[in-house]
Amino acid sequence: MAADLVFYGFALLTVLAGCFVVFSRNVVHAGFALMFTLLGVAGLYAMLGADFLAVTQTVVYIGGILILVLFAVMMTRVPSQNAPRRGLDRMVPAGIFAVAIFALLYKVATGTSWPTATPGEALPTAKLIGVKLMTDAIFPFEFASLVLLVAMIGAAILIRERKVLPAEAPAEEAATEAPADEPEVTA
Amino acid sequence: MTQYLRDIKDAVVSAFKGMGITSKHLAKKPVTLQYPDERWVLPERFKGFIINDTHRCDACLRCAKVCPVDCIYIETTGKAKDRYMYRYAIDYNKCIWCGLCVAECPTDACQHSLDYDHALYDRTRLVYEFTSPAKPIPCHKETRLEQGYYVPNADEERAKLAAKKEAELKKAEDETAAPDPSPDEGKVE
Amino acid sequence: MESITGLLTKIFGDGMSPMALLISGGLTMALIMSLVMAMCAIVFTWMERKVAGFLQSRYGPMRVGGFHGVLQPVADMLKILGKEDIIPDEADKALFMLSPFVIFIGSLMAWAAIPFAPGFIASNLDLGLFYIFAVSSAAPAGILMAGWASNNKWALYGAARGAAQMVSYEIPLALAAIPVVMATGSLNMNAIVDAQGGGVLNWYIVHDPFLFLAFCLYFIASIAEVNRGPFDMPETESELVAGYHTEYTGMRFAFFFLAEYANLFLVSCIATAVFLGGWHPIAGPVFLPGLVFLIKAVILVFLQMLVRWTLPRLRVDQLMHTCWKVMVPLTLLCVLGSGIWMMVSGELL
Amino acid sequence: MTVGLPHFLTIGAALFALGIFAMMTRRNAVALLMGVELILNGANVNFVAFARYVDGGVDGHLMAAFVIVLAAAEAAVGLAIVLAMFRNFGTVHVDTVNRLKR
Amino acid sequence: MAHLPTLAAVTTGLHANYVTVLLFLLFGIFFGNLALGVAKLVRPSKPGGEKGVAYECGELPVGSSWVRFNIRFYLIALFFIVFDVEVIFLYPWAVVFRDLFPVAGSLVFVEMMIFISILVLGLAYVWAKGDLDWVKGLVRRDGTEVSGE
Amino acid sequence: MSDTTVTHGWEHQDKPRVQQSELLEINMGPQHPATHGVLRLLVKTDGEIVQSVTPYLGYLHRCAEKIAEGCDWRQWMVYTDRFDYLAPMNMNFGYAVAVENMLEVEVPERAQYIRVICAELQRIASHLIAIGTFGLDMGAWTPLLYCFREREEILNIFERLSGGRMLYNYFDIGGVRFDAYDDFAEEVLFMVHVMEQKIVEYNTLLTYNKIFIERTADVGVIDAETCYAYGCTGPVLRGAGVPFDCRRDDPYSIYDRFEFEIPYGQGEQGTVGDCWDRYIVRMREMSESCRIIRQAVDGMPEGDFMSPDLKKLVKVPAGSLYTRTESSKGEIGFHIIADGGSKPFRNKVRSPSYSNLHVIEKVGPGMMISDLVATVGSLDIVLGEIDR
Amino acid sequence: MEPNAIHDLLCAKLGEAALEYVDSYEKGTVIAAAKIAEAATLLRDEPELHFEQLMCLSGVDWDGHDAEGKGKSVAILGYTEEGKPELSDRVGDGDLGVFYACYSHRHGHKYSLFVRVPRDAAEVPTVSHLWPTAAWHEREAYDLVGITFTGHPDLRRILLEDGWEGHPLRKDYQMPAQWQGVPLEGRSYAANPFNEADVVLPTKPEGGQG
Amino acid sequence: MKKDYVESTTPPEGYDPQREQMLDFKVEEDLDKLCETDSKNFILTTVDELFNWARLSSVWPVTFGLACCAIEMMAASATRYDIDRFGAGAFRATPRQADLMIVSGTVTAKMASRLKRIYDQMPEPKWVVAMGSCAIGGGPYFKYGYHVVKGVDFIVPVDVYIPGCPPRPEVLLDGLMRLQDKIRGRKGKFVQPKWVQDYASKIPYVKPEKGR
Ligand code: SF4
Ligand code: SF4
Ligand code: SF4
Repeated sequence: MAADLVFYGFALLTVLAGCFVVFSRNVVHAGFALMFTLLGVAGLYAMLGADFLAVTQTVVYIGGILILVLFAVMMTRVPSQNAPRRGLDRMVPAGIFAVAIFALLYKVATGTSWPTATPGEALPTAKLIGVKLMTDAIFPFEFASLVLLVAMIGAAILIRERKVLPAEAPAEEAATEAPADEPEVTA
Repeated sequence: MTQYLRDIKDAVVSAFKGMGITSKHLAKKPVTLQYPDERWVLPERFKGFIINDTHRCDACLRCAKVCPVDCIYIETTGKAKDRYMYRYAIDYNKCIWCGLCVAECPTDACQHSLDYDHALYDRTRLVYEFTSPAKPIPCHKETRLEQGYYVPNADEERAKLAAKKEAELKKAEDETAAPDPSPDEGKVE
Repeated sequence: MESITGLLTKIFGDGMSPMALLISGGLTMALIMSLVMAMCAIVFTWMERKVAGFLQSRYGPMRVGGFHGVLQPVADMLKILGKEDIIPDEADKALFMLSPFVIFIGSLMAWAAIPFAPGFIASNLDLGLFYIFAVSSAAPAGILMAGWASNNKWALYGAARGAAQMVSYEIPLALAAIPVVMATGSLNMNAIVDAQGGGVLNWYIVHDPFLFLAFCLYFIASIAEVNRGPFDMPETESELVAGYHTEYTGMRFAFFFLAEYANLFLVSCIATAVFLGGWHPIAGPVFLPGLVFLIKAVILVFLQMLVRWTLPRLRVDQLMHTCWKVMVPLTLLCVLGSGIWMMVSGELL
Repeated sequence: MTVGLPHFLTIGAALFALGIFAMMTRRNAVALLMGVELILNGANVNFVAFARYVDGGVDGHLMAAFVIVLAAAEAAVGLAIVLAMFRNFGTVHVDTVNRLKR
Repeated sequence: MAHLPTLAAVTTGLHANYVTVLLFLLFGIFFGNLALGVAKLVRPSKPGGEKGVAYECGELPVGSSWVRFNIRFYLIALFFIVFDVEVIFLYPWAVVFRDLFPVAGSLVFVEMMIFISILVLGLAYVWAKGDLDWVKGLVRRDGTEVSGE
Repeated sequence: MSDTTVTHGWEHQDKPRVQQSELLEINMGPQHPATHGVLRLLVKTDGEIVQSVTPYLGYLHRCAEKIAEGCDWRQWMVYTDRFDYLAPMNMNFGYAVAVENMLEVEVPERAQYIRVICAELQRIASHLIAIGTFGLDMGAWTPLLYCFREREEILNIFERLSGGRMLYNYFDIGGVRFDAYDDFAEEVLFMVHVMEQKIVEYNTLLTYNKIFIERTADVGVIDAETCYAYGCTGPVLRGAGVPFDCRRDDPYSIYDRFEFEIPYGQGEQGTVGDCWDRYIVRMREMSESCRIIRQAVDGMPEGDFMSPDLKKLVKVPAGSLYTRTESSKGEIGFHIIADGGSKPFRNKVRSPSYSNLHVIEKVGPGMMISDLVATVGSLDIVLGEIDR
Repeated sequence: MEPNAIHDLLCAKLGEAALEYVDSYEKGTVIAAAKIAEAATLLRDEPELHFEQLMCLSGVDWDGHDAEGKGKSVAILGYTEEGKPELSDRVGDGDLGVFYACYSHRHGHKYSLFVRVPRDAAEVPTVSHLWPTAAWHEREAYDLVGITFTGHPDLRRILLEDGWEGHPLRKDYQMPAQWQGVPLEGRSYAANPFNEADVVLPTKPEGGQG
Repeated sequence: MKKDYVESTTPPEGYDPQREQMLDFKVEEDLDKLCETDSKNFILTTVDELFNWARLSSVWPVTFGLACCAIEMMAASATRYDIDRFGAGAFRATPRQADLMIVSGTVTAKMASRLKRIYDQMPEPKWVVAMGSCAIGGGPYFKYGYHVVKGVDFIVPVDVYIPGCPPRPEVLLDGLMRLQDKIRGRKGKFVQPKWVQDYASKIPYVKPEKGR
């Protein structure tokens, strides 16, 4: 059925781009791959009838977080061209662990007989969410704003440029010696 | 705070004033000259391509000497009365249309034309030959008079020449004309 | 979309399955919208050059295609089609090729929710307005991609500036539309336009003073959002050569070009639909709705051009200053003010 | 088999596993944060899928929305930390930073 | 204005609209490739010389342009994302404002105002701290700092 | 990471703080819209902030000083045209005055008046371009085109006068090449009248536009001390609040007969010596030029336009003299060494833009890129006279 | 202050180094090359002189002139009409010179300094620390005339590219044929397409108005 | 004093149109030589014609000003002459999007390599116009110009030469039309020009009151 095809399309986009995020050695490429993953996820949301979430996903992730990540990548780039391959010593256990988790979750997902109700007509969710937000979820809602406030202030404090004179900057020495073995950078 | 508000006000007001001025121009007729369809009537002194009216030129070489970029090529052959200019070329590759040659030319042979719009495909064409060896230009005043070329104050000169000839004829029958003072041959840069 | 599906049904009879109808209708609509985008680029480049010309007391294109150079943009497009395609040696090739697509598709998708006339909307999304903002927020990513991939310093600067500018101005842009949503109670574009029917006094721009302010702010923010006028930071000719598309040639450049003019029209269309009553004429019954809509939008485009060719450009920090210290507080004020207005005026009851 | 809940859950699981893998192998702090984003998205997919197939309401959506908020906050702060780290240590390589701290 | 029966009724509800969106996406990809394909047919290609060199006003570029960029841009993106999320919550609220007002009175407005004001507090904070000023430390001749206005 | 190749200037400024971001070396130029010609600025930036600027000149070095040694005194006049091709009359004027000073010839009255009118019209034309391109640097296209429109009118007058549209070769040693044409005075007065109208228009359109003020006020502040040290002259010096003008303070030709103000920067919108001040100085100078032109047209006598007691081939007595005049860009000095021959021995041109540009090395660091563009624009450089 | 007074002051302060007073068009003092920086400092810092602006600094090649400045200029080399560089094996002689023109905004007076240095040891102390503007003028003099300014912070060529051969404003400079592959030779289109032999002289008077 | 300007299709009285066209540079011959058309099949020719039309109608120059001539180039793009009428007004700051390089001014040894690089960076098809004596052949700097390249055609292939120092903006427009001819492969149609007299008063300024 056409809907299945669409699902598989999105699923493929999501997972493939996700793999790219994980395996690409170029952080910038990984960042842009993330964009496609998130786009795929947004598509899945839309398929699941969560239109508001799908659009939100696009706005926040593609419009926001992705830009943030890309800027961060651009700001932390260290000019070293020969990024060494990630060692197998780390890849293997991580791979095993990840596969195990996936297997477990897969088992649970397919094995359990969920009390599924046949999904009915997908309805526009904006109003429902709005009502929920203003009534039941009012505290998480206000709390979210607090979280955002704290995050903003915290982040602003964290990255505010401090006036450090070059002579007394301990960071300088570190900065000069560290970049030598930076593994994952844009090539 | 007042400063903040005033800034906003200023920005808006000045933007509107500016837009007022620009939008006024929408209604006006543009000043553009639509060149190939319209062209100026050029002023008297306009410095266009230098042209040489070879009929008037007597190869005195003054223009070539005064030209700051040495772009006038004059070549002559022969001496004295037999001095003929067989080449007068201007290299528009180099000419800067300064008008010094025009100012210098005693016979007004060298002039600014009103011609200015020539774009070319081939730069060699820009060395413009005004003469052809088939029709060399006499340089000596007498020859010019004889052959009917332009000489300043032609009538006077002709009279003078006639008088001189007569005198010569009268004075002596044995020897012929004295050496001519006109410059020697060859191209001058 | 309904008009299209209606047409399709008329042509193919009722025998079409709903799915086939949907897909064919959607594709037709997509085609139409792509053509609209192309037309935007064509019409508005011409218009821009003519407007700029007359503003500067000259003519602008005159000779191509007879009357006042009407075929000028066509020639431009054809020529661009035939230009060599250069990918710089040092560029990040994949991203370099991808980025025009991201920008173009982001722009195209936004057109899906623009109501040109009753029933003439590709996708009557319940979240229409929000959706438009969402898909157009892909543009900064595309710009960043272009700038980064070019491996050109000017492009990088342009991209960084552009991305920062566009994300910043998304906030006032989105906030300025909120009073309208409050007044309508829906994000659906059709519903928003419908709510403004019945004469100029029902348009949201004159709904209350705060909405008028919101419209002005929206207009300014939209200029910034499409990187034009006094806010053309990412492409500042006199500073950054050509900004993020410095290295782009031929067709790839054309996509940026296309998207720029399409976005120009897009924001005007949104403003028309949201503030200026969409297809509703100033007074009287709905008459040639599409035309009314277009006229309004084109007037807005014209205004944007007037602004662009009059004002000097802001500096990047002033741009941010304007956004965060002027636009954002004012738009929040609009939300607040028009909320209170609605409550006090009693129209909510 | 028509697409149903398990399919979505599988995608969620895959995203989650990929995220875990990224977090375990990536040493670049920014990439690490990308891994976190993947994990959060995996969880979100599950939320929404359950909301659709099991609950039928929008609670799951709301939950996912809050997760998105948290993700935004997390990205903001996390990346700020990364930048601060970079300023202090000149690298975003977490192992190097670890070594330098000592 | 009466509408024709919407497509949503014809097909599967909400999804129909998103199918159109998806079609737009696919068509966009198709259209883009088509244009590039056509261009490929007609355009010349003559690589060589210094054609591939990055354009830097005629000079050869010095070093890569992939450098670490100034932190300012990050700050902007940071504020953006926070406010973006705020806007996202404002939208559902704005949608239901009209419906909820008769029920809940101005409470619904007040709730939202609390939400906004908390964030405005954040804005005020960063404003006061000067984080919104693009350039800090532009030193004027007389030694006073100029905030980037 | 900070830079060490800066020769002068900012050693005493605050050293940049710890750089989180890398310095990006950008070549602004030789082909860049902001450099007004083929100037190359090697800019090192940290994000948007400029850390150092190094100008590289010579992309338009046309060997004019060498050529001087190969051609005679009069012929070199055509090369002076090509120094500041936006103000050739002023260049001509400077050279003519310099040679005449050494020849000690009397220039006829009428020629003096024509010269002053031309020089002042040319100053207006040059300032028009200066403010127009400055506006363009700020992103305002339209004023530039208006400026060009008015400039065309001035060029028309020049064309009728000298036959040349842009490079005139009109001044000659000992006078001018042609007499003023019949309705010269009328046309000039009309032009002045138009200009006065237009200045008001430009003020509304550009000068007092808020964005423009924001972009230029407090930007690129060059104070008087720096100006002296770096030899800045002209509107740059006057913009720094020093009312110095060769026309009044070191008068040549007949400038001492005219009444005119010398506008100088007063920091109306910001600090004294910022870009806006330099800009407004030019704007006001145009009005002052209009004033001078009116007086000159009124006082223009009949008579010769060329000194009669000058031979065709000029020979300048041996000696050396530095003569300066006020061009639109500042003090154009001709240092002439003659050895009694018909050719100059050494003509050194001290061009105003050369010194004015130098100051960018000092004021550039610490600016934003846009400000750098604004500052370079406000210096109003012409590469023809920098590189000669 | 009057020029003579300035000269006297310079003599008093510098002693031997102030060589002679120049009183032609330009009033000034010839200074011994080694002492020029001192003289400049004096001009700038002495309160009653206060020459805060250096108007001009030019390098001169006195080729063909003797130490007193007597002599005739020599013809310089250029490109021929065909665009080929003219060649000559003449080597220049005569000194190199530097000229400084100063102006005081405070007092409104001008003064000049002259320096002559031998051609083979053309070294002059820099004054760029006194007047920063001198930095570029000195670079130009170095570039075009080939005078080395000792103590200059950044003595590179300014107008020509690094590595250019020779100093163009020297009288014996030979024009280059190319520079790093860029041809600087001309191409002559001026060659006569006609042959003198082709000239057909008129045999009889031709028509035409007088 | 200020008459309204006069337009007529014939030059005004007392004005010698012969003086306007005195030199014959044989441009047409050169064009014929350049454009020896080979016979193609009809469709290809039509497509070619179409693309050639597009190319000649939209020649975007790169903003490449070198010296004095650049000012005339600007003047040509400014109000009075408005090169945009030909569709060539879209000056691109980057060579990547340009079709035409107007070498307007003196090419020096230092600039030559940069010029070449910028030319290289332009995408095909591309054209070069040499504007002014300097760009054509060294111009006034031929004899002693140790730093001046005597003709830009040493560096890049030139399509059209525009003599003058500086050429009037009209000549640049003429050069552009010659270039269009070259792209088109034949001469464009010629329209008898109008002659515009009293060109100082085309602008509708407010006229000064009597006496002033
Ligand atoms: S100066 Fe006049 S007459 Fe003499 S050669 Fe030249 S054109 Fe002929
Ligand atoms: S106009 Fe000037 S450059 Fe041209 S030929 Fe005459 S003197 Fe020589
Ligand atoms: S041809 Fe003349 S106007 Fe053009 S650049 Fe050369 S000298 Fe200047």
